[in-house]
Amino acid sequence: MADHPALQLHIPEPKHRPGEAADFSHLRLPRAGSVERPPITTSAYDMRELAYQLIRVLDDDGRAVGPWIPALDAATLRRGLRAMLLTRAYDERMQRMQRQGKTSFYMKCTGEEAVAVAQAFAFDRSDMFFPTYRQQGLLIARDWPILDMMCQVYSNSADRLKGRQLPVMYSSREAGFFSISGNLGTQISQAVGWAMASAYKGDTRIASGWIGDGATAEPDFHYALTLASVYHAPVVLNVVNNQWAISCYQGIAGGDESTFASRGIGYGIPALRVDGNDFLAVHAVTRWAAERARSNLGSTLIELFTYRAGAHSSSDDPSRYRPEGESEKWPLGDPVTRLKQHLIVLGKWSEAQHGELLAAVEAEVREAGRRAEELGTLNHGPLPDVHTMFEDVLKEVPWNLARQRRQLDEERGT
Amino acid sequence: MADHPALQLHIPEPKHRPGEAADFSHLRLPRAGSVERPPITTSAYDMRELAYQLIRVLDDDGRAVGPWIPALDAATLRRGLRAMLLTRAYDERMQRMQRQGKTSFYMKCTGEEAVAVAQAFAFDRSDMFFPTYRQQGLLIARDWPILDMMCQVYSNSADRLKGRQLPVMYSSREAGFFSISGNLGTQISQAVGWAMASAYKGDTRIASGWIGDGATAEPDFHYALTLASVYHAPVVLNVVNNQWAISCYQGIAGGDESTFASRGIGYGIPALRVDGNDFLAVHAVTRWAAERARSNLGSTLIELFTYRAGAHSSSDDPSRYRPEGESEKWPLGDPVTRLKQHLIVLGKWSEAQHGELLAAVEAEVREAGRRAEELGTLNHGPLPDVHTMFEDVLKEVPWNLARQRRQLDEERGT
Amino acid sequence: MPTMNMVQALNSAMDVMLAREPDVLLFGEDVGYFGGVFRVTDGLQKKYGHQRVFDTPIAEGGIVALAVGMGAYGLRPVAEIQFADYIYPAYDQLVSEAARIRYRSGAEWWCPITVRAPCGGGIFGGQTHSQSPEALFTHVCGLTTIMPSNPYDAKGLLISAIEDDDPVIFFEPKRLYNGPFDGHPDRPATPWAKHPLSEVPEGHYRVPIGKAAIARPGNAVTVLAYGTMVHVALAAVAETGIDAEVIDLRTLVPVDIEAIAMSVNRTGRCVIVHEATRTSGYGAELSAMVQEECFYKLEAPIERVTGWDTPYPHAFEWQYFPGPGRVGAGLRRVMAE
Amino acid sequence: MPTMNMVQALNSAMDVMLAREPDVLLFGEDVGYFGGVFRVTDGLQKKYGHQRVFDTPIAEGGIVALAVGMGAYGLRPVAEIQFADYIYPAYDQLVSEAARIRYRSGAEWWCPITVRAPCGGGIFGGQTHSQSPEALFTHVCGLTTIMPSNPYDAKGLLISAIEDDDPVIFFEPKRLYNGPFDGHPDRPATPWAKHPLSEVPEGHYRVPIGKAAIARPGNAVTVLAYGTMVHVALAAVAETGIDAEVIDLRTLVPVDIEAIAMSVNRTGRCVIVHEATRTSGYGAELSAMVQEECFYKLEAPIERVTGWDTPYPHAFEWQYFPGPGRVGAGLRRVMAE
Ligand SMILES: Cc1ncc(C[n+]2csc(CCOP(=O)(O)OP(=O)(O)O)c2C)c(N)n1
Ligand SMILES: Cc1ncc(C[n+]2csc(CCOP(=O)(O)OP(=O)(O)O)c2C)c(N)n1
Ligand SMILES: [Mg+2]
Ligand SMILES: [Mg+2]
Repeated sequence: MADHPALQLHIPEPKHRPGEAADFSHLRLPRAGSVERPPITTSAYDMRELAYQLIRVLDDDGRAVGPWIPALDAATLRRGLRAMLLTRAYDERMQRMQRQGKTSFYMKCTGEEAVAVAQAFAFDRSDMFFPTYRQQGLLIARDWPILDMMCQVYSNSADRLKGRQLPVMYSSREAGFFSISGNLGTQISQAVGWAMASAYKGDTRIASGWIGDGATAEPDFHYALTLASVYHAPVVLNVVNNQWAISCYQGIAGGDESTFASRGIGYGIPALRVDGNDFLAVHAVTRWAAERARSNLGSTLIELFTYRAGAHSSSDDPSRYRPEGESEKWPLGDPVTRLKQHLIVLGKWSEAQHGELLAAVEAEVREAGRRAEELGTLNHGPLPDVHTMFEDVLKEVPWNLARQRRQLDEERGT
Repeated sequence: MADHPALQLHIPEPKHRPGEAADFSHLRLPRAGSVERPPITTSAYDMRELAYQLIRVLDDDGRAVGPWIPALDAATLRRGLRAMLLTRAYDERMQRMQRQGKTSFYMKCTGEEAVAVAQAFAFDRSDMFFPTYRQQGLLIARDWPILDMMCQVYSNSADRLKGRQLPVMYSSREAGFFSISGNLGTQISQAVGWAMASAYKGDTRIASGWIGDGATAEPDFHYALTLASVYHAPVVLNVVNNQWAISCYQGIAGGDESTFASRGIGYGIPALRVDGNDFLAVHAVTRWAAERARSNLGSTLIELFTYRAGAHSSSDDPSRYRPEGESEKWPLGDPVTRLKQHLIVLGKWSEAQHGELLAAVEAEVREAGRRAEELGTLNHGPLPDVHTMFEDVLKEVPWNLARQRRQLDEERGT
Repeated sequence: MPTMNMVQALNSAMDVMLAREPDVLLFGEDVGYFGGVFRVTDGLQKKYGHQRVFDTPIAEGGIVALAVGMGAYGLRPVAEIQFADYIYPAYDQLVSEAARIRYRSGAEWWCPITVRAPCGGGIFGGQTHSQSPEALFTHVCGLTTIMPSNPYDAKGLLISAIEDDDPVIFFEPKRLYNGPFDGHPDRPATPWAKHPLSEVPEGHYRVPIGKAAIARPGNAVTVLAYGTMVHVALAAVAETGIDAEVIDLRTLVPVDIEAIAMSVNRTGRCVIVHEATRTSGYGAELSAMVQEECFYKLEAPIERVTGWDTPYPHAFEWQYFPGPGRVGAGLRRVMAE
Repeated sequence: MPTMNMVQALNSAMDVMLAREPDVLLFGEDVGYFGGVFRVTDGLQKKYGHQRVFDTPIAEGGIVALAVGMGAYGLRPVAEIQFADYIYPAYDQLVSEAARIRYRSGAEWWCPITVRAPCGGGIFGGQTHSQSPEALFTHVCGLTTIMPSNPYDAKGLLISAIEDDDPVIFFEPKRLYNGPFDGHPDRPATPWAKHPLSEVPEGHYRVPIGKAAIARPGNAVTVLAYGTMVHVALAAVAETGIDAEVIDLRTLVPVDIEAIAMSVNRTGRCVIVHEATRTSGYGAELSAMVQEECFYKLEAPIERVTGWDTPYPHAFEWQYFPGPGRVGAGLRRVMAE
């Protein structure tokens, strides 16, 4: 129509690019303690405004304030601090080992440790997790041996996954940690299926699934919300919004248009948005959602607002796409520092204790690392027996794989 | 945990099943004229309550009331009435012909005529439609010859689609009506792509896509909302909530938990919910959304609240899954009757004129039907030349298809 | 023994498994109250309750994702995809998840799910209600792919599939639901009742996965077929009078290579028949395997008689469908060499 | 003529097409500002603006849906799927939509889109960064499937693909991006600069779709290969000293049947090589076609040397990858018959 202006294509762009100064002043960050805490029986509709808030418990001075303060004693908080520190130390070492060529690939969760650790603490030990590759903290919080995790990263002779998976794609049935998929998103809808199975069996165990901000655009996020809504599945669905998806800022996934938490509203799923670097807030919010699920009240969507402080993976170089120093400017701070500060304010912790703890976890990582390397590294072995390659495709080895296994040996003879 | 009750699996069920009396008294239906009409520049966030309302213009007496009254003159309304009547008469005949074995399959849109017809009227003739199989009214409202549509339904010698598509899977480039897919949902995300292309080219044409309540669970609905949101695509996205998806009531798609319009909220897309049997309201709401798109303000999600008065398709028997007489109890009436009534109230129409119009459209359908049958029916032909079967897989016929075409002839010789 | 058509036999398989095994659930689009658009789950919700047999949103990917999650919990879900043509949205969950979970988790988890899908043409369903996408699954290691051709096998194989601890794609040739279609649409339909394999035990039994059946013994040429094409091949054999051995593969992967090789090594000739498009269809794999296994015994080129490399065109159902005429022509060509 | 590696050649193809044709757009995950995780679109957003080269949400199905819609409008979009392993969420839009639109609309609409995806192993990517899913596309009529093996072809074929009026699936063997990998991971990598086919014109040229190339003429046996395996086959030929003719298929569908048949009819022997899993891989179709076309000239069974029927196991990259040792063994077996 002649009387209308030409249409224009809008392509979202992050506020700042390399060469520019990082700046987060556009973020709307409610004061700690300012967001209400509705009863878990509240309907999604009635609590829909919470999807636009940001639940925070720790204030700038490290004090816990407001209605979301979780009932966590100092010992538990110290366990949380330890798990976060261990996660970080583990990440540091494995990243270094990857650089040294001992394995092919690594992914850290630096800056996001509170997400996995505080959430793990909010569930029962028998609840089931469907994580992404950036929730190694779930395993560590459940005291899963980092030695076992290292063996997976090295694809070595003690790798329970028999060298089949890319590093960090852990699996632990014992720890209630589902086999991580390299295909983004697929776990979040599976979590709903697991939760429905639990409900069908009259079990009391609930499930939880994680997905990144970027991956919310995948179908499985939509499936998870739809199915969890329709069947009132006892599942906690988590979007870890760490601002980046490899090189794409969260606006490319729609984050400039509305919060990821608000996605839940239209499916009739209660949604909470939480400061992901606030251990107490993350715990409280997750606990709220877990209680809701366990009380047959259905699913909750949680957006964990955090920041990917490191590179996407060992193959990535964020200086190519985000301003230098963006990480330091993240206004919600570092989850470890903030919990440490809180414990100190509580009078339950000191710099000296912290130094000791740090030394202890580093020693633990070093020691586990030494033992893991004895069990093998990708570059120098020993690896699992190569014949295991033909196993577990199906429960029984079918004729074609039996033949191929023989052929491998024959041809290696040539 | 021992102190928690056993979980229970919730399976949604419709309020009433065959053998029970139909009853819609649970529906919350705002009075006609009671819902505000925000300016098209309103943000999705600010107008989010509209996703839970129901925009209605025609009151029970057939009067147009409230802020959503569209600027339509009586002549246009009469054209709308005619298109709806023609759609209905066309449906009746083709369904009958299907029963007589002249084709394999048919799908009516009875009760939903206002959706397609009033919406078509709200767009420019050059705007592009990505419909489902239940928007034949779009073609009819654009004065596309029903003879051509019949030839498609008969897969006959004059079928421009060369007998390749299931009946009702129309396509008309000239009418701006995209080739209908048998795979649910796929068109709605394509509509966003088309709209982005138009924006990229600085065109003024916008796109619109349709999807059923049931099909909103498919990934393409999520893609459409995500992509339309991210790129501010000039597209109007329509969910036709006709309460049923074959045998599944809308609760199976999540409709018991929140409105389909409200799905837009979390993507930052303005959402409107409209009485789909109210020609004026449908037109007004669609026009609002079209204006928004055309003014570079991005996408709108519209839920058209209506009722599938007939069977899902000629293969379906709704008496197996929904109460008898449910259709008559639909509280929002019949779109044809309501528009007719409105025109009469306006003094621009009479029962006598209506009778004449009905007779005229029926004659038109009869005459087109006669001519279409001369051009062929599926059971008796003539059909298109069988060799066309090997064309249009690719632009040029590749060697394998050239061979197969030859083989067909050779083997028909045997 | 009762006589069942294919719909009844499949229904009976699920009935038996629902009764025996509390961890079996059925779900899919319209499978609950309505009993499925082909009535295959008819009556089962009423009998077992809507927690065990229920409707799902229209989201094939979500349906399979649910099944995968339930399988991880320990259930044995049976999911229906309303038409095989609509399985593509579930492709990622099937290929990247169901098929891989045992392997990638070092057998810590597995995926004991069955995905049923009506396939094939013959009912004027046009290009989106007629497809035979089996080759898209036979290429995916970790998936077992089955297509029965008669009520007895359908029930026994479906029970085996449900009891299997790995994911099974179970294709049901919809044209066979109500009768053993021989590819002559112009002739009166025969009901299953007249076919010996419509005698189906009421209770539990298995037909083993991975074992073919000799549908007709013969010496002149081996015909490899599955699903509807078994009946078409038998008709073509009868009409040409060629003494063909017709093998009903039943399971496509893992295929019964021994049965195939034994037969072709004996007959020296092979015709492969399927309804799916030719290029990269499962017939290609069969042809490759046969020539690998039987090269020195082959007296004529292996023939493939398949659907054309086009979508299934609505109006030309019977020109597209590889009927007895085309199979017969293939047989004659192979015998003429 | 400048020397380009595969990344540069592909980049140049898009650069040329963006410059010539305002209706060409590029998009995909990380392709915009960042220039792609393999740097294939590096610099193009800067040069052509972010309306023409942009990032998308992580939704492969949505990416292809956008392309289909844009194609219907009249643009020529080029979409990147970050890894071929992640193409499955887009499978429905590719199979049910892109591949069908011309046919089902009676050629009223068509789908001039190109979908690029890095494929194959050799970079320790594990099972979700190493797949070769080409056979899942070669079975789908309406799709053209391409896999180049060198910079010259990569550029010329990508230009042909973008200019083609039908949907093209364009697989880029990622192991070849930076050098012509011969399958010996232990030897020092050679850069493309030393390879004659790294001489790539800067401007516009086409390599025709549907035409194979003779990578090495020979008389004893025909090797059919594509992508990385062309180089591996050449290495195996050199190492075994067998006078093989190595055909680089370049286009898988529509395949250059004449070139294949002519060669095999002359050599009487055929080895087919691909990295994808064996069962129902594209090698099956090649094998079936070869025996159909060349039956009476075949002196030995056609051999397939392929990836095993397992996911690509991270630790056993080189035991999985069909390297020169395995190809050589295949060649020797075929020559021994
Ligand atoms: C289906 C699929 N598409 C693409 C990829 C490649 N990929 C791996 S991680 C990633 C970014 C994910 O971002 P986000 O979801 O925000 O998670 P984060 O890495 O920030 O934790 C992409 C695109 C993939 N693994 N799977
Ligand atoms: C991908 C896909 N899945 C399933 C079907 C089968 N099917 C056809 S129509 C239909 C119901 C659709 O309901 P809805 O979206 O509400 O549209 P309506 O028929 O009510 O207009 C189903 C399940 C299909 N065509 N495509
Ligand atoms: Mg992220
Ligand atoms: Mg509906």
